Amino acid sequence: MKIAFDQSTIDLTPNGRNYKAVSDGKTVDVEVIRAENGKLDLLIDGKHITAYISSDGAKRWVTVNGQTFVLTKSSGTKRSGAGHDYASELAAPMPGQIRSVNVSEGEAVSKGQTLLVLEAMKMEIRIQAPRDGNVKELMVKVGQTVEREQILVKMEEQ
Amino acid sequence: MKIAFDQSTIDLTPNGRNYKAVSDGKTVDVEVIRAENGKLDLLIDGKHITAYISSDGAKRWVTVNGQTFVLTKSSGTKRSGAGHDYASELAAPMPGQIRSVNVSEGEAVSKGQTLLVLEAMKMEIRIQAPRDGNVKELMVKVGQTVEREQILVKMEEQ
Amino acid sequence: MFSKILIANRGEIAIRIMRACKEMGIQTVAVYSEADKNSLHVQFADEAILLGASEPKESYLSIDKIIHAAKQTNADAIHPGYGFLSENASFAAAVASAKLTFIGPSADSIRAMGDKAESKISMKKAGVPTVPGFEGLESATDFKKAAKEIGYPVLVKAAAGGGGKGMRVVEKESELGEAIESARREALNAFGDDRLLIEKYLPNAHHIEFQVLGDQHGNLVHLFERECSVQRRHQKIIEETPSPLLAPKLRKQMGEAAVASAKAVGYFNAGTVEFIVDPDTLKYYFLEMNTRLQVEHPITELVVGSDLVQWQIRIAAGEKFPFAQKDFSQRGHAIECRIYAEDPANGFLPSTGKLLQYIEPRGPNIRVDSGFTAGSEVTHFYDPLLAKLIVYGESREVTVQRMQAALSEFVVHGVTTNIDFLQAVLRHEDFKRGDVSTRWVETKFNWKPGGPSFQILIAAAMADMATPRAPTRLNANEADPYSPWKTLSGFRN
Amino acid sequence: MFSKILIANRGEIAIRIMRACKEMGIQTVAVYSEADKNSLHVQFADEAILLGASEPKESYLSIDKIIHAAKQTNADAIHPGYGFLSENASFAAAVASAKLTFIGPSADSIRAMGDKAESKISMKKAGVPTVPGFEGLESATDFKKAAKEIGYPVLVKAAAGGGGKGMRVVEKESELGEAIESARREALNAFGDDRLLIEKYLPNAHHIEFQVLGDQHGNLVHLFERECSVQRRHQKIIEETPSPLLAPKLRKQMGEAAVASAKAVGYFNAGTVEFIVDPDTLKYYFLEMNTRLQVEHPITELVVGSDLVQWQIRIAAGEKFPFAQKDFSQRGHAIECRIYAEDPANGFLPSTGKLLQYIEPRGPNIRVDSGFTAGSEVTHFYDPLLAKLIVYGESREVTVQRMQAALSEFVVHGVTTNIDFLQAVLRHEDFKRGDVSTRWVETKFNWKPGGPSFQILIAAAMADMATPRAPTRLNANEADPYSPWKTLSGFRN
Repeated sequence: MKIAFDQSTIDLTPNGRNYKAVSDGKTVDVEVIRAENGKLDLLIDGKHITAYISSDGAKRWVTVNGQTFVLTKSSGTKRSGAGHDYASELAAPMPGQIRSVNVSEGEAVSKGQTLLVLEAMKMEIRIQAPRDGNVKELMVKVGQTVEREQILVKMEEQ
Repeated sequence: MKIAFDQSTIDLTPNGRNYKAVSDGKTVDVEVIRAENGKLDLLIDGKHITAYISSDGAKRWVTVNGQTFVLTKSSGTKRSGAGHDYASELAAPMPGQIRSVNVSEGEAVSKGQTLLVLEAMKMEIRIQAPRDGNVKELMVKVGQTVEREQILVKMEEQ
Repeated sequence: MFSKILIANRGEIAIRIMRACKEMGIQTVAVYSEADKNSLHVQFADEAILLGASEPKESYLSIDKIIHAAKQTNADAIHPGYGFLSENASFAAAVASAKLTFIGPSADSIRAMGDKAESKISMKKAGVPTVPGFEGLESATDFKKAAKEIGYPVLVKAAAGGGGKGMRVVEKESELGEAIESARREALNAFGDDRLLIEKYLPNAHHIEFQVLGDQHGNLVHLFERECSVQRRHQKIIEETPSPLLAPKLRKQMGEAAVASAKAVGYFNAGTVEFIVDPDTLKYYFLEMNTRLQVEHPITELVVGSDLVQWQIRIAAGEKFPFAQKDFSQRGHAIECRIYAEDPANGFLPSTGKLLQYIEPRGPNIRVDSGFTAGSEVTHFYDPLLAKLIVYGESREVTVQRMQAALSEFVVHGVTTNIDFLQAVLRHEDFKRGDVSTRWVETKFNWKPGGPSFQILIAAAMADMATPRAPTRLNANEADPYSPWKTLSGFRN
Repeated sequence: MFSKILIANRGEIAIRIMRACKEMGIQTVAVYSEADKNSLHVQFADEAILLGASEPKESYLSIDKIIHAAKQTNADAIHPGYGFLSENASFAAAVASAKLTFIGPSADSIRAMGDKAESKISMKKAGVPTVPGFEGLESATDFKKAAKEIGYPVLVKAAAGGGGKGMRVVEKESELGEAIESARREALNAFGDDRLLIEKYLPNAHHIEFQVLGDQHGNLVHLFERECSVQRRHQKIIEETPSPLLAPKLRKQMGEAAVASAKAVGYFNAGTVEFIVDPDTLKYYFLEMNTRLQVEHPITELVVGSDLVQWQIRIAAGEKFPFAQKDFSQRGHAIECRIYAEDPANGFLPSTGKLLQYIEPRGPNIRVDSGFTAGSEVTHFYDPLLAKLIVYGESREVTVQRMQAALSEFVVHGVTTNIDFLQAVLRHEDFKRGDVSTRWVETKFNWKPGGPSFQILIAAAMADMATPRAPTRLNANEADPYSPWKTLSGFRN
């Protein structure tokens, strides 16, 4: 059974009481030695690891050895996420209120330039251009309250 | 609705969002302000208490203000328990092995006299006569392994 | 002694204060906003009063509502915690007018120190060294002239400020205009006061502060320093004591300067005198005084062995110190890491959501001050501080190791945290050498999160092998009728 | 330094030791019996090896199996914890023969102190005061004669003893025969050695012990005393430091005597020299030396600021002390309460079962060393110690208050515990005055549990109003598909 997370894919095959896991050309043997709600004790090639896992929709929160990752499970088709570097749409990173809009539609902007300022948790968060380009569309105005992930600005290449 | 625990009875009547509780001639108003698994926040006549509760069969473990009680809920008829002071049968307080039997059947014994010795958790536990009387029946012998609550000795009045 | 105290705060500090009250046999009253109705500080108190809507203005910043709640519950004192109204002189005065005791300094002391401009002037008078700079400027031209005289980089900061808000480092003249404008706006919004001051920015400076403690009978002691140079966005994230930078002689000098600063404003209560120290010249400059309990007070408690919150309460009740400066000494080492719901890979943006899992480290010499538990909501209304992880050890080396072990046991799912980031800081050679300035995170520490390991992928995939459906919520502390783990029961041993 | 340590123990102490290892970057190996396969110490370790059946003889007392497990996992040292094989000289010797390091003293030191009769003789030689009595008696007649000479009450105890096992107080001659017989039986069973010694029983004595610490280079220091007079069945239940009984001069004398005792047997590692002290004459007598880590070591750690387990490991690795006696001092006060699964209302009989709820207190200056969690089974195979609750405070008064607050937050359902009993002890005037001897619980403290209050009844009844069926198990940490609380959701706010 193939399972895809973000950029990675892992193939898991039951093998008696254990599993065979293959990813990126590497193969290991996995044994579940203990399973509780949200916690797995595994032997991976005989080495004991404890993993904490939570699911929230397609998101998987996983902690192993104090390192936490959030993986998004792909269900067949790939949906383009609200990525930070490559999106042509800039979304609100958190709920808040638009404090200022510093550019106008059609304006050419350079990488790092502040496009607008969002106020959230009493802080000013500058929404900056991820790269050189043009402001295609401004989706919000000053004073407007925005939700998390709400699109603020659309950009296009120069 | 009347609910009986051990020696006490409490009468609980729904009253809007709250309850009216009556016990031993006293009446109070009870409001549930928060209920989680195993934990209740109540306002009793307006006073906030937090109660931790666990159920195990008819047993209710209840902790309020750091005081813990185990109550047994009676379901209509009263079952005589393995009481410590009034029983004519003496039961093993925990699993273990009989180390010695110090009396014989028919023997007259006095209150506090050691009837037999049980070994459990590497300790010697002396099973003593709860009051003056006669040994009616010895149910175990030296070396025997016994379960918790298993009857060890039956006594009768002199 | 008081019989009932209202705690005008939320989160970990409200619980910290309530614990002290409980130990002293004092009843507690919590206040809360709509967003906090299920939060731990409400559950922990003997009584709880709803103040109003989730916006701080409608709840934790409402002087009238808080005093009303205290009157309504017959509290005889109010503890403000930190943040919110803790350094608001009008609040202290209003509490006194209502015939309640404010657990803090006098309104006059707060006023004298609350204004960064005024306080700088009075410190100069008291002979305490201050950072070169100007107060009371108005026009953009004046600021420009002042900045030129001081020499770039300069720091623009709110006269009424604190907590890094309304503060901007300006590297060159072309940035000054926008910086002043935005700092003014932030200051006005956060403090209702847009006055700014400007001073020399020392890019390699260490932030070192001294804890002071004064009673109402004129006794003032200091409880040594805290090194708070690991900062992001001008906010502390790791604090430790003793400071790796201070030798005994400098420590003594700065301690005496801290006491002099507090004495100059007739201070009583716990307070913190902040200095910046140039690591090259070992010169120190008064920065500001915080006239309240400090977030990072626990590291002082561990190294000095005192309970600062209990002493705040005793001081407010009029108790006289049974000790003097010579009775205090530093023993061992302590470090605090602030666990924030924020994304260090993305400009430290706050992260909000419901905590799906929340497991704190435990063990000897580990202290966690927190106000959250699994199932708690982290909202955008308040500071994203989840918990303070504080450890003690015999030496700095042992303490750093213990902190690393403790961080690796901290599990938070549902919001992004800075735990991985903190681990990386502790592993860094600069930190190990104690060679970190306040700009180190921004200028030298080039952290990027790694990708998921094979182990992580396996664990994520195993969760899915064991669950035929994608549960909408998988929570260790929530009863789940269709727990995916049940299908794994054959493996339990 | 070692790279991997096997911990030959279970429960809280195994986890305590593993934490120290983890902080020092040392891998850990747990060993366990059938009964412990799901216990926390197994989950906490990097590796875990099943020893055998639940009876200690088949698992934690099996020298061969433990050494085999260490070899199999390439461990280079073994930490014995306390109890089990920790004071077994043959085990220490076997570990050394297997070319592994025993984290403890030499087998010779263990042997010299393990025999209560022999050690008493060598202490007399070293000039350390001992309790008047006789060693090496055999016949009932000899014991009778000795007891008469000493004067009743007398104490009969196992020469190989410890932990209150094989120990009997005898008030009058008619009880002597049965006491000797039963103590012999218990001693033979627990230690495989039925030799007894007899000595004067001091009914009002305080039990005060000194922590010592020695390296392998001849350095020996003491870390002051622990007062352990609150006992039941000759076992400690509350310990504190400093002792309310000791003035500085007596403390110094006893500390020196403790160091002399340890020196007499060439001691290295952490160890405890136990004394009994007559509160009327303030005379002290050597009782025995425990050649291992003590259950109550945490209170010393808090007041002295040292990590005893880390030092045990460093000593075993050959490190030399960087400190001397003058570097240690006592600061503040610490108390430990042992939380036992036992019924104080019923002769302190151990209580077994599954933990339905298990909530530990948390907060500043509160430390809980435990090996249990909700869902854990408490079996009859091992000592019923659930956890150690340890608190620190600036003064004895503050510490007692803090302990009372902490005890009131400890929730254990599923087994009966001594928590209510401990609370009653702390509330008692005798305890508050520090006026408690080792027989106080049995002779003066007449505790009876109260009946359930109206509040308790209401809470129990509310649980039932909310649940239409009687669930067989209601556990905060177990997913329950038919959770009775769901029907209450209308009340959640």
